[in-house]
Amino acid sequence: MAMTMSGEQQLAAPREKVWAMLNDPAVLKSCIPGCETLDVIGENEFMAVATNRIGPVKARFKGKVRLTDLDPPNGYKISGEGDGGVAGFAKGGASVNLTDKDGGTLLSYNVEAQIGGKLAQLGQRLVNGAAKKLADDFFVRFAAAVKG
Amino acid sequence: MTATGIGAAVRRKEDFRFITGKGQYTDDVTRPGETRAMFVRSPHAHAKIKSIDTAAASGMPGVLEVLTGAELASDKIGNLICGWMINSKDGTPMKMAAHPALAVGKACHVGDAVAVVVAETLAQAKDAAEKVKVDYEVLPAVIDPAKAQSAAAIHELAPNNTIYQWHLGDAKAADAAIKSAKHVTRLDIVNNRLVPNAMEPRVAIGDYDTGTQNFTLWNTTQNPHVARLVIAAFVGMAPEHKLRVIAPDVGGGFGSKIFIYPEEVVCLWASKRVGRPVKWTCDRSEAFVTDAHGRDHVTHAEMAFGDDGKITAIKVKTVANLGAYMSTFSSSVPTYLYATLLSGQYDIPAIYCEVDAVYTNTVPVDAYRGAGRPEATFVVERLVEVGARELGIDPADLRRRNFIKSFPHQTPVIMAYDAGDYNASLKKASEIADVKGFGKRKRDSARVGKLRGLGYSNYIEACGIAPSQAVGSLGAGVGLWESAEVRVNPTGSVEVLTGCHQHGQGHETTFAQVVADRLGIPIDNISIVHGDTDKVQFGMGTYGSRSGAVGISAIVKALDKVEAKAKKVAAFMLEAAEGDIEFKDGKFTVAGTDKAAAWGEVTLNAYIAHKFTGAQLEPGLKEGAFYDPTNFTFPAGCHICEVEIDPETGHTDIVGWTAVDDFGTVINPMIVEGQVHGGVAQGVGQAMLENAVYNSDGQLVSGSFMDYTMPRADDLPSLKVDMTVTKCPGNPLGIKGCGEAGAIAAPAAVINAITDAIGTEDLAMPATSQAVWAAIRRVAKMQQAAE
Amino acid sequence: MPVVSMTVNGKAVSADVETRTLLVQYLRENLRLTGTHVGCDTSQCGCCVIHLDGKAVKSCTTLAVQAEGCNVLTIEGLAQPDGPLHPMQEAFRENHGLQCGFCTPGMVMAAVDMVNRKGNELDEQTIRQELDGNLCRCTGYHNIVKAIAAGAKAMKGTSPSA
Amino acid sequence: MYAFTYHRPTTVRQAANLLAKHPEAKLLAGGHSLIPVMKLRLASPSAIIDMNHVEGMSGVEVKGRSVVIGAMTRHFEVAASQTLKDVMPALAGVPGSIGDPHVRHRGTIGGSIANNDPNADYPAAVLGLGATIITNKRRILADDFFTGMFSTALEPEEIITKINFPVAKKSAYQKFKHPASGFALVGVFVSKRGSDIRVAVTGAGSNGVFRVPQFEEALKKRFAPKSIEGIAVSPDGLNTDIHASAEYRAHLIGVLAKRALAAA
Repeated sequence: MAMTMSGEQQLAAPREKVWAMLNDPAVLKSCIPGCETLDVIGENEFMAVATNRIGPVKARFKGKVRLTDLDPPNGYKISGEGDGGVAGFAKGGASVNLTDKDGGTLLSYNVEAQIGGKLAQLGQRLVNGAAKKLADDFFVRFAAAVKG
Repeated sequence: MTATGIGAAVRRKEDFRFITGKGQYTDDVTRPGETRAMFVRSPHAHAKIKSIDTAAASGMPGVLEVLTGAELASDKIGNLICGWMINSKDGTPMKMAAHPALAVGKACHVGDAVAVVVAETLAQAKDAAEKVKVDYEVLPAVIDPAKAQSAAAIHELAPNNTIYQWHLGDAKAADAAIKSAKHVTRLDIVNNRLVPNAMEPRVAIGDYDTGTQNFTLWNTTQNPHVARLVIAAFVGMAPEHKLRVIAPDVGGGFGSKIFIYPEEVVCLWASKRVGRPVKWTCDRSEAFVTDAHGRDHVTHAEMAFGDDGKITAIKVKTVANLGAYMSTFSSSVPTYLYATLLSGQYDIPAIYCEVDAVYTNTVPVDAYRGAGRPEATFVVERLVEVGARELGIDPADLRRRNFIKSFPHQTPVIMAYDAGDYNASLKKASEIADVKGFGKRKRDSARVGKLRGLGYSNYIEACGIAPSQAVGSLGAGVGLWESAEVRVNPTGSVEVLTGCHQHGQGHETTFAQVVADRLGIPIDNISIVHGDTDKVQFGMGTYGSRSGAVGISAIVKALDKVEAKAKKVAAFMLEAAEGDIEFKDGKFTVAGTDKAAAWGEVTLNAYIAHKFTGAQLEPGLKEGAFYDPTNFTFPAGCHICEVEIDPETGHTDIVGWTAVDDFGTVINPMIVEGQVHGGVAQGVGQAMLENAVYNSDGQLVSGSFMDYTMPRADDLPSLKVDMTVTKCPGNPLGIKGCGEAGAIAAPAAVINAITDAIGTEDLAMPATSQAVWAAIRRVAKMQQAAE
Repeated sequence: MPVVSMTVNGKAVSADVETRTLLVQYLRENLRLTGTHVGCDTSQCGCCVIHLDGKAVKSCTTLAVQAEGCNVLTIEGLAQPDGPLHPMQEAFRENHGLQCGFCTPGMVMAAVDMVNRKGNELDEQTIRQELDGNLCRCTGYHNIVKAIAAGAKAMKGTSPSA
Repeated sequence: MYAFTYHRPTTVRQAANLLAKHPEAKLLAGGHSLIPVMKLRLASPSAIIDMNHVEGMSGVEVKGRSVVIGAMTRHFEVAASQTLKDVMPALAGVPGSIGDPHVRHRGTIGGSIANNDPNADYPAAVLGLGATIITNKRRILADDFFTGMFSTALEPEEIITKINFPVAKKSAYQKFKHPASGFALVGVFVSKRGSDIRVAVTGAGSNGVFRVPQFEEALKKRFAPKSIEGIAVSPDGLNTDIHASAEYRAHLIGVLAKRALAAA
């Protein structure tokens, strides 16, 4: 049961600029919640380490982030999978779409997330909310980055 | 009836140690030089294991060994097996996939053991387990049993994930009856998957003696001898005589501790490898993804009715989810323990049942309290109840019209019921539950905005499994007799060795009551010995409500022999003919005289052997017996549940519970009532609270007590428990068995009551507040649409 | 490793323990008081209930170091050594309030605490509600409820600490 | 559990200094959220700062038109406080429904509020009464304090010392229990203090506790169940899990709010 979420952000910047930022590893690093490192390991492929805290729970995920289905400057899919060690694993992806709107750009996204292992087994009460929070965090930070 | 004899509510002898904290459970056992094991488990439901890197873990402090399936294979440790052969309709045998104790090549469910770390301390083992690096390639997971047969095969040998396609009964007769029926009731039923959750998590200690080369396994098991047999003969750990299995106090089983689990095998094996005892204690979160689950059926069922509400046929198609591997007895549960009970308490001329068992990427499913019989009862009792509502006949009346009234009764599905009086239990239960006053109570509830409903469940079960020859012909890999040995000491005290195992049932008391009753000696002079393969010669363990009907029968048989021998001794002592010796109330007398000898005098004489020669009589007083039953036993009864529902929230309160059961002869009514209470609680749990929920990725999302709703004190009412008695003609004391009745009866009673209250049959288990609320809303919407 | 000192069942005990040692581990493994059980890892089941300074707590959710200087009472210390059983223990036996016995020590300790807080006359509803922190899989609670009501009455006049 | 260092301060200042010194430290109050996740190795604090021996952090006091509760006051103490029962029984009732008796013997109000579990009871009372959270550094209004699931306005070295609840003229809490965990599947706290009308909901929102402005607006006319009849709460943004859908939670908010209003 993948968790699905969607949302949108109205950005006061042209589509090309938003697109460029979506492809900028430094911007991505600053937007991925808890991201400690994001190293380029191939074309549109990164190795990332992120630490996330949900209440008393703290999990450090290591894994790959990929950009696929690139359709400049209209959108792409950003996906990642992280091994959280004893906590389990997390996988997720977001389809990002950019459209011109009100002189700026409307960024809309559909997120799918999956978690497994201990977090999935023990955190049922909280995982949907946590996944939503992390997804929202990413795009809120991105909006802030666009704003500058 | 004496104060401690058969029928007396004797307080339990075993309780003193439990209430003072002196019970000895497996985790309380510590072996000198003990090491601790921690398993590395798959977080994926289905994944190829590309590689396992144990180097980092091996170098961690305190680590003695890190083992994987590769070492298991190279040490030629065999696979775990399912011991009950089921053949498909077409005659092909069931497709049993290899089940290594540590996964080889791929992991097939979340929690599948992939490696084990053995270290000096548990904390060190846990620290190191985190360093074992497993490279997985995740494969698509098959989770939904209803879709398993159209998914890619998990195990190559089982195309369409189908283990067997089995059937029982007469399809043509059932179809014909349905075709010509006045009315047919049809239901789609999901029998929800449950996690047994005995309060004591499983524990295993493997202890290899390098001197004698003997293995000892301390284990939380319901059947130590079967564990030894399987681990010796199939897993090949050691010859049977070099393996001792000890099951000390066991904190509940409910079926889940019958099976032979990977961890037991691994602890034994690892102990030999490290040369020290290896202990594994299961965490609760580990138990959720390793202990065999229960139930998990998807069923379509039809019941045909003829004139006057007479049931003419029942036809059932079930898909049974057996999980990722076939557990020890899993194949028998949805077949011979299920379809054979589909006649319920009713005279039904035509029955046909098809069962497809499937693999999925979930924890193995096996017997859980009732095992197949709760599923059967749920099908029958829902069909009868819904049928009555559809036909506009009072549900109790419809049942009465269809009850089997003469015995023995041969059903169309193997079972021959030997004795019962179903109307008696329905009548008594209806009186105790004040069914007559229900209408008024319903109106009173309505006045405060509440809905009220009443539901019956007239269950039958087949217990005391069973004649060995019969189960052998049905595919069982073992006989299901029981053994007993009665050792009488020179001073007259008695030790009874039984192959049954107690894990809450109170055998130390009830078995002693039977002996006290028979020998006329104080109950405190009797010890019941069990749970150690070095002490008891062989036995089949405790499950399926068999300890009374089969285990006690073996003791009675041994007591017969003891009495016969003691009479011989008494004859020599009293200088009388053996045939003139009478034994009553612990005293031997010579008929027609005042010559007498007390029990203790005779037992002493049996051992000092001064009154007879070895040629005349062997000294000593110790007799053994093996008892093989002649039939299953058939406990039955009527449970009535009354609920009150808050329609605004769906919150449902059970406001009344009446159970009237016929267990045949009752040794200790206090203990029997306790068994009913516990069974009902588990049945109510299934009906309203408990659900093992997998998401589509195969993650168990109700994997802790935070999400898997265990029944609490406040979820249950005070229960009214009563009995009727028809003795079982098949065993010496007339015992039928009581351990599973509540769990078998309860789910249908609850759902029948709730659906009665809310006016729709469209309600799946567990009927949580949300589910009941949603069902009420559906009814309201349909009513709105109709207007 | 810090030294932890406390009084357990009336006896002063002291040991070096790792800070991460749970009180239940300390009781079971160091002191070999194995009557206190572990039935879950999410603080739900109540098998591990003991009294810490006279109040029922879950010893699986308490660090041993937190019990420094405290008075701990476990099932093993409820009755006086060689003395009669505590009335609550007796009530559990008399009313068949246990089957497999695994939850029983926690149940009994919770029951005594319940009486300490709520008095000797406990109705069924109160007992059921107050048993929220203790799971039993065997008894269906029916006889536990009866046992606690009877034990509560029988405790009249006994000292509140035990 | 992973290894950690253990500290036992006796003053708030010492505790704050320890927090400053150990950035990966956690404060230990009742421990019933923290210790279970540490046991499961889902948390790995480098240091535990045990607040249970800090002086002067415990107790329930009525001061004028306020009730002041020390952060380390345990749930059972709050529930048992006769003074509180006299002035505001609804607040006294809240901790009585948290966890179970054993949890209530350890759990504290400060710990519960600082943790801000989205299913916890106390946040509903704090927000539903418009309380003020007092820390070693400042006073924070409830409306500013809860910033999302498990997050609060607390800064890294900030420690809650007490909570000041204004006494409401009318108040009540209604809770529908999560069937397994006993947390609030939905909990609704309502209060009226002069023109300040509050309806706070816990358990239902993925961002934690929140207020229901459309109810509050409607209740300004009359603080009674009838006033909110026919006003639906949208399920959008509410939690869905295996126990309750967003739709069911939205429905329960309405039902519980009415019941709370009837009880207030």
